[in-house]
Amino acid sequence: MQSRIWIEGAATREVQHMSFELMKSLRAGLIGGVVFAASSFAVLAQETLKIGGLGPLSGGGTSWGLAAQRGMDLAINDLNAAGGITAGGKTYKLELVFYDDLYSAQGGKAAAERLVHQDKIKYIVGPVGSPPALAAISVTNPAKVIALTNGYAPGVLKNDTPDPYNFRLYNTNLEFGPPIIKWIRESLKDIKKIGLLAPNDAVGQAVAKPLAEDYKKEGFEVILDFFERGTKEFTPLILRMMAQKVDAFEFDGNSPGDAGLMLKQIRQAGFRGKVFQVGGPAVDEIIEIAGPASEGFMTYDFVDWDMPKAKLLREAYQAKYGKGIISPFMPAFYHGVYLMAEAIKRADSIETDKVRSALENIDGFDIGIYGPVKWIGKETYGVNRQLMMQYFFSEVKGGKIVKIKKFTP
Amino acid sequence: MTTPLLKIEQLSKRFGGLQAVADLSYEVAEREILGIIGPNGAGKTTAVNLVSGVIEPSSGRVFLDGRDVTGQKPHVLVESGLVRTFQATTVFAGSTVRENLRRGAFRLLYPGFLATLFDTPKAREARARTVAHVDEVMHWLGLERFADHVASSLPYGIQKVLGMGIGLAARPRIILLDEPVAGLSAEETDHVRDTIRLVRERGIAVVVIDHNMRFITDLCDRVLVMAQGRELAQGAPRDVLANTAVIEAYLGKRYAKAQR
Amino acid sequence: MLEFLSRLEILLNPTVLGQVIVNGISLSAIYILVALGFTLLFGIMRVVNFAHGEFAMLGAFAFYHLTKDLNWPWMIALPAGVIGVAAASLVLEWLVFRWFYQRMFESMIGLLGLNMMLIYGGVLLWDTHERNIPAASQEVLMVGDIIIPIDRLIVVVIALAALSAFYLFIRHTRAGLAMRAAAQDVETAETQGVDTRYIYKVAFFVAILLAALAGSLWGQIYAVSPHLGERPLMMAFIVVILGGMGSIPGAALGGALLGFTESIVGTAFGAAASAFLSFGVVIVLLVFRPWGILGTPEN
Amino acid sequence: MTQATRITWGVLAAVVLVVWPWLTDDRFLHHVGVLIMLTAIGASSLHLIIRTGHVSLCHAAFMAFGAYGSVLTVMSLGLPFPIGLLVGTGAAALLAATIGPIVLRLTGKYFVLITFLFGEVVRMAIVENVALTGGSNGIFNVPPPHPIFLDTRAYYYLALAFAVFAVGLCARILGSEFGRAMNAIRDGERLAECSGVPVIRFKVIVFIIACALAGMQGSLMAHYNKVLSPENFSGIISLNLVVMNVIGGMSSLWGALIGAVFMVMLPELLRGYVNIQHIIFGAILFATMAFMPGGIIEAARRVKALLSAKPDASAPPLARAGAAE
Repeated sequence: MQSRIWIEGAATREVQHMSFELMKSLRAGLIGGVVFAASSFAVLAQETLKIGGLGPLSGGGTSWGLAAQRGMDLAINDLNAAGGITAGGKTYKLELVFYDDLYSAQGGKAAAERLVHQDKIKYIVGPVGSPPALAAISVTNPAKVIALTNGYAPGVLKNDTPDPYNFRLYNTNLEFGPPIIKWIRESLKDIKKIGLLAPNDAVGQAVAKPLAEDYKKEGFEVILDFFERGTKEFTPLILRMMAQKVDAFEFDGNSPGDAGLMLKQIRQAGFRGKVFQVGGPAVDEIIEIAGPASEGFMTYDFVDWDMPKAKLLREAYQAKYGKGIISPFMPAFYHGVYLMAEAIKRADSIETDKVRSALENIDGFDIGIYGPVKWIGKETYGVNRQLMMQYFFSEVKGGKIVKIKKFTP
Repeated sequence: MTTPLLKIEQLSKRFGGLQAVADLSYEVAEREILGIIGPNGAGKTTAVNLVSGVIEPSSGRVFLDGRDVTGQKPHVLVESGLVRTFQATTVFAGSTVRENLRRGAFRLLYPGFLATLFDTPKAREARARTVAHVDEVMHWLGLERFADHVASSLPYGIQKVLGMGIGLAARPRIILLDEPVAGLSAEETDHVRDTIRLVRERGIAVVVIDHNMRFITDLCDRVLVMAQGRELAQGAPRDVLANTAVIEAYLGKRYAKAQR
Repeated sequence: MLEFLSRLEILLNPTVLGQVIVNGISLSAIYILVALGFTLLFGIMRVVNFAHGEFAMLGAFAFYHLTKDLNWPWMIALPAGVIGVAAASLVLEWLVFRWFYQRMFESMIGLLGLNMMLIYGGVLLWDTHERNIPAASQEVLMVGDIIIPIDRLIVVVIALAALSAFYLFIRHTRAGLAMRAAAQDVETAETQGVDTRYIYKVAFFVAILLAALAGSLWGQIYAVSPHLGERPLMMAFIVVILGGMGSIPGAALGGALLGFTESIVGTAFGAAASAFLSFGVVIVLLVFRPWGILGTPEN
Repeated sequence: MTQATRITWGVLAAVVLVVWPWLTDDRFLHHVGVLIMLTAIGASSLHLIIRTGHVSLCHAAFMAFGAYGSVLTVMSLGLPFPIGLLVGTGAAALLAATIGPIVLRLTGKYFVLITFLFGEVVRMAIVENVALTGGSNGIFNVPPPHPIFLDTRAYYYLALAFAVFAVGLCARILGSEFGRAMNAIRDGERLAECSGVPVIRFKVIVFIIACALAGMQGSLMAHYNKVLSPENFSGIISLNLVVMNVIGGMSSLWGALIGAVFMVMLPELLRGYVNIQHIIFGAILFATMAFMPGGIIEAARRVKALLSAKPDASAPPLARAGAAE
């Protein structure tokens, strides 16, 4: 049973910060009562440009939403520290307004309605998942609001909207799947049969079937099994696959926590073959859960923490939010804010029509996290609104993630 | 001889291994008061439940006015003129006396779902009739002065009378009373007894269950004595009281011997 | 039908069968632990504890912090954490639970509120990502072709030990006897001189103890997060209904049934089938025998 | 209240409901208005079931039947929205007629449980049936009932009309002799049956009507959101509807309506307190059930009783102070 009980919910970042501070102090000392602190309002000399953010802040997807919110928050701090952004002769300080999308269509719509129509926000990064993304763009597009969404469902880009204002923030498995699978076929030659385990939630269902098709196209035999989300005991499913003599397991579409558990249980069940995931890049969390069982695990990955800006970002994150695991949504949403800011600067205007065309022509933009990025997607979705950046196939060696193959767009 | 109003034939009920009621047979004529008496656990309440359709008998037959009504649901039996009261939950505790009786008069009141939804003339007419009928029942049972009192606030004895009133509001031909005087004072018991006599005067037959010997013998035309689910004796109160088996069941074997 | 039989064939493989059984036992043991406390609270206080899973969560976090931050060996950390959580929870008994004794409906909704408070309090305190309690042992035991992770084996042994201790407690101690009397009929127990307020506290302590232990073991073999309690709660609820609400042997039987169903059906037919089947069976059972397999009907 | 003041209040309420969207151009407020109207349909229809003494935890499953029935009729068969709405409502009613006679024999916690499980089974069936329902990702690009309803203000009036119909129907049923029988069933099922009320049949009728209204709400919600996915019909949504009734007060239809307004507005009022918001909400649930199980309605009644119990001004000040305690 999920414990979300809202028809809709909302958040602003101040309180998230506050609660985070609270968390730290609680962790440090005795558990006291809940302390309410009024957030102080800075006196603003410049004009303010609000940037909207959407992601789940309650329920099972909370860690994704928090990562998105923190990434955006760090980006806005960095941009403001650098003097804000200048467009049309005015300098704007950025301000984040982040709402909970509940990871559902209804929540996504409600949150988007509020951002667009009450807060009059023109630039949104998010939502994180397909159902809220699909609902949110039905609000943002008619209002000519630019939205950089996530959400793997092709419909986020491929739909009947005549004049869309939404883009997708990073690669989906339609982009990175085929090249990596081709590489697997060429490099890991003794793998013939692959067992694919995915949850029957929105992510799993959107990801697993196309992925299975991609594997089949490369000549692999695939066994696909969906499980009810919330399952923690995967051993029966693993045994079933092992009895069918799979050579490798594939985890894409699972939350990192579940993937870590599966990895642990696969090794405990005595499976010695390869385990990998073409997608779902949160390797740190998988290693945390699976422990020593994660050795040799291979994964898709799109953040190169060795890049100069990425290193700084990681330090800034740890200084502010502690040394916990960093979800890849954090740099992705950080990057999204920068993308939006760059487009506004280049358009030299805050009119969304102009910003949209500037954004469309942003190919080659590089802030030092991903290397240069570009828009693709004409063949797949009919529009060039799918961001494409470098990505990797990595392997866990000695508890560390080691890149074994780099793919550049 | 006319057909009896209520006729029970060889009624039996088993709960798992327990024989709650076995081969029970009796008849009730129009305007008759039949008492069913027996020690605790004799199966008296089960006997009422079986007849009123609250539980289904394992075997045996129930005839109402010559018609086989075995196993019919309580609300169907109400349509045929058989109502009952309960030992514990006799009234709708949170409602007024008037409301209690109006609920009891459901059979007269309810004109069908659509009719009540649209408040058709038929529905209005039914309502007017019920209001009059409820007033009449209150008058008859002496409940008028409590009309707007909440049932749970009334003295226990009045609640028992109200419980009967709920049954009588449905205009029955026979009413089954399950321990109507349990827990009442002697004075209240007499009041209930008089009320039951009033009911009979209205032409309604009564089956009354109790273990209060004095109350039953005072009131009833005939008495049926039960023990361990079976009939022990049946007949006029005086004859039954003289029956050795009954004395044994009630007062113990030793007492019966001493009397002999 | 052929498809059906061919799927069952998997179970004939001795390696698979052995593992299915080991899994069935460990799943059953955890379900029983959670369900026992749940059914105890219901049986004695008529409280439907929808916050039960969160005590498992608290137990898991206590175990996590003691092993990971304080580096206590798990053999000390486990009992210390579990008893600590159960003792600390007596505050909640005083603040929250006592208002709901003998008020079934109110307890359902009110404790759902407590459930939310605990989960989101946990999110504030611990963030949402999942954590891992280091395995007690990485080794596996080979019995013929059957592979048994030692980690799992330890969990099974602890769970069985706790269940036996619980059995002895309920059968052979004065408090246990009083609890059984109270579970049958509170009013009668009271007239017989049972101090119900005391019994409620003991029952609450024991129930939370079992939940916290189940949570710790759950966290040990799976993972720890503020949302940990949701699944155990649902399972406990189903187990208890299956076995009969308030019935202790019923909880044991229900837990074993559900654990083995999940293991066997999950292996032969996949997870979705296993979920549909357990729900379907419980629905059918509710229709025909709402008081559960070993419960008694209420009037 | 006299007949005249009652009518005055009614007219005033009607005017406010119709006019307020024109007092603001904030589309978000209009959106909240739509949500309140649609939620009121669900809450008041569930209230009907609760009034027969059954707390159903699968109301969202019937909303799902309404939503998918309607959307599939419109999108796959190409039929107009009114037919979709009818099909959706009918599908929900049919489902209720099928399971009602079975589940309504159970009472109390058993009913709560079986409906919870049933709701889960429906949700799982939607998730598994990817070909028909789009699985977890659901169906998107759902067309509005008519292009003019792309405007939120227009949709508000559509939702208002249906809400008035649904709430009016519920109020009418509760106020009729049928409602009297429902109260009798709730207060004493066996006694009601022995007074001639066909208990099961009446419960099934109530269940069918309530679930059909839930289906109607589901259909309207889907065509408003333009996206539908199983998340919108999970047990949490059903639970929300129960909570609305509980917080508002289960003794009267007003409770359901107040609860609906409260539950839609509360997150807005607490905006910004994301996780703390859930904690506060949990605390409200706990406090309501522990100390005020009659909900807001009962609280209001008590306050009113307290006010009317105020002694008249001629009483000595000390006595007045005492009475206010």
